[in-house]
Amino acid sequence: MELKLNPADAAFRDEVRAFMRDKLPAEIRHKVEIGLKLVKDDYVTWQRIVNAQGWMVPGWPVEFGGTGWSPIQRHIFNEEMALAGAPRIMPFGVAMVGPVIIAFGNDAQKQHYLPRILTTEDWWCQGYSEPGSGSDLASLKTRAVRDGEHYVVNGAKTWTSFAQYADMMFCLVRTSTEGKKQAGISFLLIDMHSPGVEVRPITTLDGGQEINDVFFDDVRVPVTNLVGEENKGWTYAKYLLGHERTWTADVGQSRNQLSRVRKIAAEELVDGRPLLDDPAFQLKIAEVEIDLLALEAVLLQVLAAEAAGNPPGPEASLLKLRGTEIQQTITELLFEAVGNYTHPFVGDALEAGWNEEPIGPDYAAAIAPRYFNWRKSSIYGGSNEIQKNIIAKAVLGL
Amino acid sequence: MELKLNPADAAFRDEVRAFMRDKLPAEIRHKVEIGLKLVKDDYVTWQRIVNAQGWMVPGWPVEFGGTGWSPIQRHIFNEEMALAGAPRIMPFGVAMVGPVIIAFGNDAQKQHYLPRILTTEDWWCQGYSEPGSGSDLASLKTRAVRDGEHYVVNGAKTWTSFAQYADMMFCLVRTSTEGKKQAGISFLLIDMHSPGVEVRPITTLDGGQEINDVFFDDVRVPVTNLVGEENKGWTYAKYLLGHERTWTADVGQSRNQLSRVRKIAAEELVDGRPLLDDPAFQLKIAEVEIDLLALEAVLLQVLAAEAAGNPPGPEASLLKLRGTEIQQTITELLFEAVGNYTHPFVGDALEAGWNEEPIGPDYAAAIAPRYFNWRKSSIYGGSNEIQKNIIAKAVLGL
Amino acid sequence: MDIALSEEQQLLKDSAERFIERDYSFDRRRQLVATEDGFSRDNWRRFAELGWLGLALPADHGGLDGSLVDTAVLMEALGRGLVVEPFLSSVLLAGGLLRHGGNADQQAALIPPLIKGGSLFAFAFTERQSRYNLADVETTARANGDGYVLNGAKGVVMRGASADKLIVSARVSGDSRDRAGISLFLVDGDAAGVSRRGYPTIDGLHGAEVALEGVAVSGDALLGPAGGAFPLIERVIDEASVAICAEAVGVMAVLVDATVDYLKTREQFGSPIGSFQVLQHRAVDMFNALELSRALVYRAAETIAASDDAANRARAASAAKVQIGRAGRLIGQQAIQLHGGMGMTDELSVSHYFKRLTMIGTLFGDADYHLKRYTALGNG
Amino acid sequence: MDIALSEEQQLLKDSAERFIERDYSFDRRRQLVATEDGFSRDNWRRFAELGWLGLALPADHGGLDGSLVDTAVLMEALGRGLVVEPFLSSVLLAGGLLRHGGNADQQAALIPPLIKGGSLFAFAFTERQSRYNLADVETTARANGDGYVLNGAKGVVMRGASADKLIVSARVSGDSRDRAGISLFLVDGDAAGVSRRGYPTIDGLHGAEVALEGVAVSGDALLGPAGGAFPLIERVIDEASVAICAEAVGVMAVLVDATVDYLKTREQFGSPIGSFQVLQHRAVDMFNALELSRALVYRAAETIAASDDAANRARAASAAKVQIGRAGRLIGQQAIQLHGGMGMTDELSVSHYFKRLTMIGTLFGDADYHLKRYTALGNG
Repeated sequence: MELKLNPADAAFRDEVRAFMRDKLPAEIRHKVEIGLKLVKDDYVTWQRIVNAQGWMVPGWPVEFGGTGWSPIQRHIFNEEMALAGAPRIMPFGVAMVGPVIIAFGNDAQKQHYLPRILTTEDWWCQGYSEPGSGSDLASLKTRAVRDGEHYVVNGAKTWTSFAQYADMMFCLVRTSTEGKKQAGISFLLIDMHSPGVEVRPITTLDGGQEINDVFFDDVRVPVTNLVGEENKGWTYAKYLLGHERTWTADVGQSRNQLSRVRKIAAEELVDGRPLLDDPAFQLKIAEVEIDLLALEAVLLQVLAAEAAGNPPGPEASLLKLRGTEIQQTITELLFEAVGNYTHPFVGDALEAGWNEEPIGPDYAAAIAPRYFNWRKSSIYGGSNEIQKNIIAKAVLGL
Repeated sequence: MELKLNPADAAFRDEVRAFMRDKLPAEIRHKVEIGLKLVKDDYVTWQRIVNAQGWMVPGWPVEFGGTGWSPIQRHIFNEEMALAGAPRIMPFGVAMVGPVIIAFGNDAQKQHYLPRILTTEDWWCQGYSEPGSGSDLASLKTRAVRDGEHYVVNGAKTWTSFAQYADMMFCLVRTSTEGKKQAGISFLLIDMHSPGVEVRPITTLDGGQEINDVFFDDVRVPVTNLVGEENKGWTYAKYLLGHERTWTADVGQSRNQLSRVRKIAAEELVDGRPLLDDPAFQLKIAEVEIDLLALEAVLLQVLAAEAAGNPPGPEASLLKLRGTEIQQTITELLFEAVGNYTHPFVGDALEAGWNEEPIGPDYAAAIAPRYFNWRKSSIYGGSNEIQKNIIAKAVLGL
Repeated sequence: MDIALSEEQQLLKDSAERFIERDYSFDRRRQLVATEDGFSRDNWRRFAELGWLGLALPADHGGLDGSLVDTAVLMEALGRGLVVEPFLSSVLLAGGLLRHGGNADQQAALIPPLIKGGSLFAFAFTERQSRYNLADVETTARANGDGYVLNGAKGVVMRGASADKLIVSARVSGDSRDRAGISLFLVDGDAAGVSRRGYPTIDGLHGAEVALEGVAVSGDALLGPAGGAFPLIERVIDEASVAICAEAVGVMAVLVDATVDYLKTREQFGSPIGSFQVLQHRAVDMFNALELSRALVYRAAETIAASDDAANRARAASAAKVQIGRAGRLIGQQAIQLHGGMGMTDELSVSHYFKRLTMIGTLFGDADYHLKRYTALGNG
Repeated sequence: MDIALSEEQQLLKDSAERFIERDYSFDRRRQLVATEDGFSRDNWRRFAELGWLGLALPADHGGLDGSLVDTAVLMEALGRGLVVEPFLSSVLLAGGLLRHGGNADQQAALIPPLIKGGSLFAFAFTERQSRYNLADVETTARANGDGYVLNGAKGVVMRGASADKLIVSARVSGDSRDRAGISLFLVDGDAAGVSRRGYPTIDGLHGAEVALEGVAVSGDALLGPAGGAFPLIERVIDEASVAICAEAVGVMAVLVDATVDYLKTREQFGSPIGSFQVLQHRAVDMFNALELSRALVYRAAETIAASDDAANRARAASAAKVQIGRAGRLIGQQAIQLHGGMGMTDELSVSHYFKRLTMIGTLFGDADYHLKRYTALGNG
């Protein structure tokens, strides 16, 4: 059941497809396909190619670099990028802090930061979670105390993805302890190269080191780096979460992973025949495909509403919930498809520089780590239980 | 994976099997197999045959008529009875009020009521739920006020299964409004033929009329009908619930229904071949079979513990939960198997006297009603959500 | 999250929802179900006046030339009312067959009375052994001069007993389950050799077993290509499948609303039961299933309305049926569970919505059947 | 709900649990995993002293003649400790093959050193294409005078690199996937023509790819009937499957306990998260899955221990694998989910238990494979 595309949209799709075919470096595509680790340079290289095309920030207002695409075009773009095996555009600048700066930042902030997001001059990271705060985000304790023209920041953030690459962090800090805990939070932009910032990697169960603890020890941040008003940061953070949840639906990525399931299942044998011919396995794939069609249909509604000026509300929690459930199901299908060769685990095998012969089929090494790693998706960005709480309260009034 | 039976148990099984084959009236067996409605006389007839054999109350102490069987023998008996297509022994006397009277009743009560349960002289019903009380059983409002040598009972019970057949009700009544709501409840035996008792059928979504509202209007109940102490009824009720939950696991009944799934699937065609040959349908059956093996394994543990003097505790909630989940899954398999002929619904077709030709296959008429009716099983006897609350609190300490 | 509707669609939706609210109370429906016909001919004429019967039929014959999306809008509203009038059999099935397969004479003769509410149709296509396979046809049509003689038996024909005209699938050649060799015939409900045994269905509608013994029809009773009716049947059933999925969305919406309301008002342990997190999340699961279903069903309707490719249409219909089958089970079962004992009673409307939702789940093939069909159609 | 154990079994359980508690802390295990062998030879000797290595081996050769239930008791305790010593490869697999298939000379020569902890074995039976089909053997054994020459490749051989002796399945006749025509051979780990590539596995153990190029073995290297080893292989894998299911029960028990503890201590929104009903019910689902799994696994062990019928044994093993696969996924995933971000870290032991549980789920065939196998075995 393909999307019904009008001729203009079909032409657009062909244009995007051609771009991906011609401009995505083969080496990067290969890494994504096999599931090898991407390094900072891979992301930056690709993002600059996309930016050169003018497609870096489709969702932004045109005046700041947006493309003015329709919702369906934005969706086509995301889908084609994923299907082509391109790395995802890091969301921290484009999908997270960018929209917040556009909506709540001052002119100086817009002029300084937005172009640097387009060119990936700044790599951003997100400073929300703290040790101990977990799902109760508003209980955060990192303090920012005004000292002349600076805030002095002390505290710690955790689960910070890609902090090791980051130039800047958008960070929720406590500037007041009066009133409700949500009321004393501010939204601060912190230079990660400042003295007093320390990044320590956290090794995850899959052996990965993409997330970090970040410690602040008397870090001085100019007050000009405050976004919006002091103590209003919670509002901006919630605005951002709506955008994030739309982004986490990630339909294109799931469709790409499903095609990977098909490819692997075509090579894996069961009693001498391809696993892909097994009716029970086919049904499992079909089930996910249909789930994905339904999710995509809801996503298109949300994008259309957004384009009509209605930013995603609490219903967007549905996208995060179902999106991550589907992503996790696909990691299970991949795991099942690979069978015995999920066991071997040579950490270096996922590094780009590893030159030894693969153990078992070349696609096998990344599969089990991905399954384990992807358990995070129902925890981060507001756990799936929290998403249900949000819908229960804000949509159903329970 | 058959149970490993020692020679004595195997001989016992053969004995029970022969009894079922020789003594179960063909007409009753036919009704059960096709899913026709059983009337009071069917139950009474069969229970008296079982009692004549001395097998009416296997779980009771031998002095009151129990058989002294081992747990495995009791399990074999239940299973063979179900597999033979015998009506279930009504639990209200044998499995519910009987054990309470044995444990907490006085000698006069034992001497009067227990033999009448064995002979089905009294048909019992359970007066627990009330309009409005739902899962919050202890909030019950039916009052019993002492007046000389009688209690005067006013109020209403609901969801009372087979009240229309009943001679006696064991009933939770409020005798005090002081202290915790659990503290003012008494356990009273009420003659259903008393003046002031009114039974009104409730039609359920499947068209059935097995459950009732029961109203009490100044019903006079002799104080000798109080079991145990006044205001201690909650303790007896909880004791009873443990027994009830073991009973609701009903492994034999589920196994019998599974064999019905197989029989029907052998007759139903898909593209000219029996549904039973369809690999996907086979897998669904196998999945339930394995679930049932696991449940049976737990049940045997509980029965063994019971035989060793440890009555079923809160863990028995697992039996109720899984037992009813499995039962409901089987009703879904039956529904799926019958396909188009789940649509026709001729209420009279389930009555024994109906002599017209069946619409579609003769096994079809009872299938959809059963599916709809069986939704009750996760609601009654303490809803499955309540069972999880019990395990969370009493077993896991949450 | 709302489906983007055109102005006309919004008007249609409003008028249908207004009708349900004002004139189609659950008590009124209960009375209708208890009548012999099982529905109201007054309502049927009302539907005709409102233009609903011709919504998706050719403008040349008095219809509105609407798309499957328009039909979905109407069906969702009818689902909200648990409407029992024979829209499916007369309009979606027979109307669809006439629209896609009738010749000019047949359309001119039959569509206007259908649109005006003057005649009722039923489509007799399933047989005892056929299950959901539309090509599994054993009823035969033997050439007889210019006409045909039909022999066989059709089962679970929705509204088969009260229909003035039946459309019957029969085999003119080939083996059982061959797609080739199937024809459709227009047969008068009271033609010689037709015997019908009507009965209520468990969801408050009516079906019939139809026996055909030497039923002679003339040559112009043939509807669609001789021996080549399978693609026509498949197309119409695919469209009708999406339409009943839209009906199911309306049914689900009522169940979700009723359940959320019940959670807010019913008290247990001193609080509304909606304060219990487990029940809150259950309600969220229901809500999400509803939203996903509605979005997918409208997408499927759009796809089918715009597609000339039978496989693409089939995938869309099967995807919708899978989604509705799964979501319907979840929503229906949980609506009952969360209503507790009350949900089990015939008295409360919830149980009737549950039954209709369940039967839509199995009508034209259950979720597992359609999942297999979707798979067999390949990756489109 | 406890499994009824004999006095000896209770002693075994107590001693194994005591060892785990005193001498097998998670930090200690982490150190062992980081060593080259990936386990401790001191521990291995300790196991020998405790009688564990000979638990299920013949008393004639120094063992204790224990049943599969005894093995399950021990394995559950080892699962609690996430023990990495090569019990599976040497004792369950090689020990099982020698017990059920070795001739008197082989038993006398090989079982005593195995029991004493002096030699380590590995069983090389899977191949790149074989997946879970034990008969899918393409490695060949060609007669060569009194002996044989082996050629082929074995994959994911647990403990294949550190084993002193390999037991290798090879085809002497028939086509790929024929059950007939498979033999087993004892091959020295450092025999000419054997090359082994060892690697860590994701659950902290070690596997190896083993290539066999013209490996010559003598006639007495043949283990079990020539060309008829399939039933022997199936029996031993079925027994080992139940044994690792018992290990999984131990792993699950730790995960359930750890999660319930975490729910009681971790605070969010001002309360222990265990006060949230949704998480309570999730913990109940985990607990129930654990109890059902334990009961079924011990029942399967009893069934296999008492049965001479291969199909009955196979059904028992497959039922246990299905149950453990499903329950393991639920318990593992929810343990991580309920631990939140902490569960994702390498630092917490929970993630390691999750990984081991997951890999047991796929070892010797995942739940779906065993569900199909159970079905194919028919209704016993």
